[in-house]
Amino acid sequence: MDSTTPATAGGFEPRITAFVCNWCTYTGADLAGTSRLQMASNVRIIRLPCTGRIDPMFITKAFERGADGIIVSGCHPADCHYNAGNYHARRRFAIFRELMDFLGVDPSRITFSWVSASEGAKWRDVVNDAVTRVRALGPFTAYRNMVVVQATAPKSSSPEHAGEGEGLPMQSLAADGVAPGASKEVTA
Amino acid sequence: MARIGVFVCHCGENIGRTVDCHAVAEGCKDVPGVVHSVDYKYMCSDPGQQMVKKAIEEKGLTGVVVAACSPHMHEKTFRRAAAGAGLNAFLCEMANVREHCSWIHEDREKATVKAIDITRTIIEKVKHNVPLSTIRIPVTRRALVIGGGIAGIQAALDIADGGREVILVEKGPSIGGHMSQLSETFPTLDCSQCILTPRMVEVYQHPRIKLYAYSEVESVEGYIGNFKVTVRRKARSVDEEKCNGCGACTQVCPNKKIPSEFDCGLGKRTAIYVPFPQAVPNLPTVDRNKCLLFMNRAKGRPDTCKKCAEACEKGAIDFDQQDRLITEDVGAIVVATGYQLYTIGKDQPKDNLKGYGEYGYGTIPDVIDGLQFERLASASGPTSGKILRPSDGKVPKRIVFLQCIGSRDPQKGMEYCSKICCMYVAKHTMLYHHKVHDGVATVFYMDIRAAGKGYEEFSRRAIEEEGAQYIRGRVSRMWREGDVIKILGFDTLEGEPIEMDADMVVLATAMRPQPGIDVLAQKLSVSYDQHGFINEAHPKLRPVETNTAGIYVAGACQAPRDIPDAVAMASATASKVLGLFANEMLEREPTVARVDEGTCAGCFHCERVCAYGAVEHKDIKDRAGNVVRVIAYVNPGVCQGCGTCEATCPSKSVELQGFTDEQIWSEIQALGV
Amino acid sequence: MTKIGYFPGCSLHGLSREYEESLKAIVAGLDTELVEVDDWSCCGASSAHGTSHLLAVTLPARNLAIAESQGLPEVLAPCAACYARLASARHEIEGDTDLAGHVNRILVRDFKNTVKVRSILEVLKGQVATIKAKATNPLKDLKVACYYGCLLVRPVEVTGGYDDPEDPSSMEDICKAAGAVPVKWNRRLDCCGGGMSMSRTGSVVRLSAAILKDAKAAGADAVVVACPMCHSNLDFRQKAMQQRGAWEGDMPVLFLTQVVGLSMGIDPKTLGMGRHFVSTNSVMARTAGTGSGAGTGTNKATAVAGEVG
Amino acid sequence: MTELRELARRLLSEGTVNAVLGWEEGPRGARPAFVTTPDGADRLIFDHRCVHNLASYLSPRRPHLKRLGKVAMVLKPCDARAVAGLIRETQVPRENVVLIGVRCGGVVTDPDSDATLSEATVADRCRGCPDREGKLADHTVGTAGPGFPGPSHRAQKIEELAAKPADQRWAFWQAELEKCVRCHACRQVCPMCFCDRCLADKTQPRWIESSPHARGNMAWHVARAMHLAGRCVDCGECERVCPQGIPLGLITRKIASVVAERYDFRPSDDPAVPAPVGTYRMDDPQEFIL
Repeated sequence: MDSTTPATAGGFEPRITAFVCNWCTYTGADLAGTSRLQMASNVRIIRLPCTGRIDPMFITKAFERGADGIIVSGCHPADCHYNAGNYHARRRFAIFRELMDFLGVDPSRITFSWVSASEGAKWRDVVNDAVTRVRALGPFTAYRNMVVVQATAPKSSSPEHAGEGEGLPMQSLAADGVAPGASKEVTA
Repeated sequence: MARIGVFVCHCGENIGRTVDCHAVAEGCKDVPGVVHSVDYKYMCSDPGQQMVKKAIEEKGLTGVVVAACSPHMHEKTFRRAAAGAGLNAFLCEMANVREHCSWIHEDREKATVKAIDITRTIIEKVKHNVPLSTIRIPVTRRALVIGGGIAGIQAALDIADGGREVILVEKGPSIGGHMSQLSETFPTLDCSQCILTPRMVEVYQHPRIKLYAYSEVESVEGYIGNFKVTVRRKARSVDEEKCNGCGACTQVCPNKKIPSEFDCGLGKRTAIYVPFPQAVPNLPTVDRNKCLLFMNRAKGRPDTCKKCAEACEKGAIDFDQQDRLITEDVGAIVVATGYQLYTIGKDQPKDNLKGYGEYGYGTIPDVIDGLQFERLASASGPTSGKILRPSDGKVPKRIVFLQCIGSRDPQKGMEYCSKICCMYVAKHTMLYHHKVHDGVATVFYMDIRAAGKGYEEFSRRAIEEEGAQYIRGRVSRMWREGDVIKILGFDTLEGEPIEMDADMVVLATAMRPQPGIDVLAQKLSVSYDQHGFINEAHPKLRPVETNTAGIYVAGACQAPRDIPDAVAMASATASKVLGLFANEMLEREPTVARVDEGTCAGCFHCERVCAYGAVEHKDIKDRAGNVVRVIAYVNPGVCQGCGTCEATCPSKSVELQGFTDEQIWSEIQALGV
Repeated sequence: MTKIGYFPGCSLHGLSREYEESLKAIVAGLDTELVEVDDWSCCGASSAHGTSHLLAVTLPARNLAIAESQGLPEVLAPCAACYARLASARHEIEGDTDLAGHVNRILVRDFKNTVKVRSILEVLKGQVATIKAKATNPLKDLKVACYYGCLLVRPVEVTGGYDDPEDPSSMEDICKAAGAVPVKWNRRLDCCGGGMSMSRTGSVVRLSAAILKDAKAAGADAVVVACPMCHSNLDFRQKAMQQRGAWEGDMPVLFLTQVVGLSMGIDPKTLGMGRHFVSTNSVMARTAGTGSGAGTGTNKATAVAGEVG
Repeated sequence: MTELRELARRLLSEGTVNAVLGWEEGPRGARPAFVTTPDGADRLIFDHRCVHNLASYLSPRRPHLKRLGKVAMVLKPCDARAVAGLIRETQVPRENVVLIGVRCGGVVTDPDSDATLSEATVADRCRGCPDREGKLADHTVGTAGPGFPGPSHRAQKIEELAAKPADQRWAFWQAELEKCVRCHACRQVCPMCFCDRCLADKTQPRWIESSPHARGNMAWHVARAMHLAGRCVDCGECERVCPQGIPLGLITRKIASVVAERYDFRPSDDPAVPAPVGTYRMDDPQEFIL
């Protein structure tokens, strides 16, 4: 079993996609390579010119296509090669993170970090910590199997929201636990 | 239908050792669109590149994927090879299976699976690459050199001698940098002023060098070939045209007790001063924090002392002179801001730096640093070259030199070696021996690093012929008893603790970059490391370039450097700059954004997020000529290709060539379950 | 009235009883209540960490576990060696889950390592304002040389950096609050010979004599310590120094708590001033001042007894 | 009401505008009205049933505006924020439209004919409404009602939902998003959704799966929420028109509270105030970044 991260008993190995900026984190990852810093092999890097280029759609699509965790990393504030790309990214992802959390996605599945071109060791730690964290959370089948759910769940003709002004299924909120008519997840 | 060629490199054993390259090549054979998938020991070698060319010609490839090292290493090589075989360079991409895979994993099976994944993502991406042609933009053939030390001077002279105009900006009143403070230089012991001042005069008299001394870079906009730099010419309170450098003003100035920065506080200077006799430009400067007139003005009191103005026959003193902001267009920038010495005091500029409580945090008299010793030994120094104790002016009979103060000491914050201290301490022992024949020099060292040409012989000479006592070990504590400095150390060769008395202690403190380097780096959007040294593009292959095109680095602002290094790097940057200016137009990566005029709604979010102002408004007119819609237009010359506009555009109407949504989407798909 | 755990350690009930006596005397004035760790055992001192690391960690851990079960958030260990052992055990256990597990198995109790360890300097430094206020008998003309020794402010990872390990000032601040005049001298952090007291008395004599000489040269009337080991080497060994010609004069060596006690006007007998080997009469003469109950007469008898002991 | 009609008649008869956008009595309650003749102005009404956000008719994408030429528009203060957004994003030149602001006392949720304005029936967005008299208007008519105290029920529901563990929130939204049939009514009615070709319709590449299963719907509602960050004016139309009754207001209000907390920005009816996305401050909070 390679490098530092022991596999769990069940042998689940998370698939993590990393969206990184070309000037800082990608070069930092290169430095980690040249310094032969060993790290978990679960992460696949997608190179973008800047964190400013990273779009929330990339992350939802990656989850849809089977990623269990995401890393988004780029230049430290003020170090951006394009002056302000990371500032825009910081606002965009602060909002996106709260949205996903509100929708029920565990925020620790998505790791945000600043890694500069000279921080090879920090990149190794970001990778290893993210893999350990996501491995503990288990496979994110809940997201990629959403399409399957619709077929199995009973037609949700829940009466409670028909005709109610707010269109808000009050009962579904009040009920502790799973709202009626909601999906019975099929855990892998 | 795409016809992709995949070439997997063993990179000798760098990749081959942990990744089964043949399996990767086989693994990509079945990917739709791949018509050629091979592996080879050295893809970047000439035969390797020939393989790519042959495959392009024979199989009519429409895309090439080279699974090897980082694109930062050989993307240019393979793109040139592809172009050589008639395939558009931008249809060739690299899959990083070395730095991001083989080097960081040991489990061969996992590394191979990962390598196949990485290669497949790039294959999917290449399918959506479109041919691009390089953008040609005009180059302003004038260079800016920041920093007037030996590195800056050398770079400016070489560029100017190469026939191009140079603007040299120096923060201090005169150029010369730290080298002008030295007495002699190792390993030849020739006098620093004698080899430096001719170069300084050459800069001053060079027709193509515009010297802005006592000035700083205020802001930098633009990009390679088209930088717009604003320089703040700080007010000297002396009119440069009128002053003939007679120095009468400096004689009459009443405030003579100001510690001179040039003499590292050992000598004194007046409020209106010329830093050192050979200063270039030979212009006095009024220190507005110490001049009585300005101190009164600050308190709103009337002007009292105007002695310097009265003494000046040329009427050159101008107390109302203001800072001037000057904008210059340049095509390339050389950063040569040099170093400063680490101090052992209690409060440090950065919180990861610690002072030396063991040595009294710098409060013990007669404990000085290397530059101060240089000033004592220098003929133009405060003691006219005699080695005297700053506290009581006596000749020190016993001097103890301590190597590695701050350097190679992670607890204090600098884990690197400062490279020059072993040599200048050996030089100091020689200078001391020449001037105080019965003086005993003792050096506490860890190991002597004398790797330059003639360096080892120089340090052996200090030990064998000039009688320096070298003790391998560190000093654990130091304190003052009476007028003697007590040294408590350990001799690791004898295995014994040592307690000795010293009349003077010289600390070889670490080299750090100049304060404010991070602010300058941010203005230039150049990356720097945790100590503040500027990051070179590649430590071995591109040592004088930075990751920001058009910005080069020379001397001690990049890492601890001695004078030969600084001069060599300066000449290297000059050759890079002259190469850049060799042709009229500059070819630039065509990875710029382009707007889909059909779907752009004209909300101009893209304009708001663009850091370069590359987005313009464009009117769409109907046949009758009246404006139907106003949409965004990206000026390819100005766009730097960051892609923030594409991520912000709600309707995804703007596409960054090379990183379009389709390409990224296909990479994500390729990683799908 | 703030409560704080109290770990006396063997010295404070033995050779340096006066340290405990003076501590208990001043604590009331500082509205702090000492809650002794019941059934405390030896902290292991230098012998434990000389023999086995596990022993050196588990012995102090046992005391910390007892303090934890007594619900004490903090424990004061006045003796520098006890402080060092307890604090480094807490630091090591905190950083090493395997070690923590091993220690728990040995102690056969659930020890969560929540007790903070405080040195006498930390506690008194926190009370500097109260000490200043309670200094009814400020020791105006007592010049003191504050001696830290090697364990009170080091290593900085273990002490948490409550004072600068290379240039400490907490003891000087406390003495100033007590009205005394700390002198500037050099050997504040030098080694006094420590545990070599018995095995290599020659080294102790050489090292401690150098310390006393430096203090004398700086014009100190007394050396102030906060560690029984330092006290015994500097005070008890002065006779041996004189016999070996390494030191002529005699320099009273006081505990920091005694200095604070004197400034509070507590009578010297309660502070155990007479228990020292080097007579502290000269100190009493300087500090008699207007403080109530500062009779000098009683000191003579006890001093003699002290001499013999 | 009469003041509004007088003004409309005058504007139409003077020819300053070709049409007046307002409300009129419809067969099943208040409905949007396009008055193009001076005496048509008598059809205009304004009361608590005028819930629609007429700003969406101003978007150049809508054919109404092109055909009618210069229009005057009756707008509630909350609608004014939407018009300010359109002006800020260069969709509507300020000089092309005359704005008639009405002082508003709050509206109900649905414009049914028999709706009465009360504590129980008032639209949630009107609870604690800050400005019942808009500033962005050429003329202002009518008298403001007392309004209704906050806090909004949706804010409480958001608190409740946020307090639940992640998997329960996930289950709640699964149930909701699964009902979405991707009719995009929420997009068509929203004044801020004025793109020619929406991201959801972009096929190359298809970021948002078009089939109405929960996964595709999640991507759609994430994209919609992100596009509305700092731009949504809380006119509540998306939630009102949703045929499946999905509580879209919870998402937009959650995003709005995040933007307000982090960047101290609330949608304003002043076009000069820049929206938060697209601007930044050096010291934006970044506690979630390693």
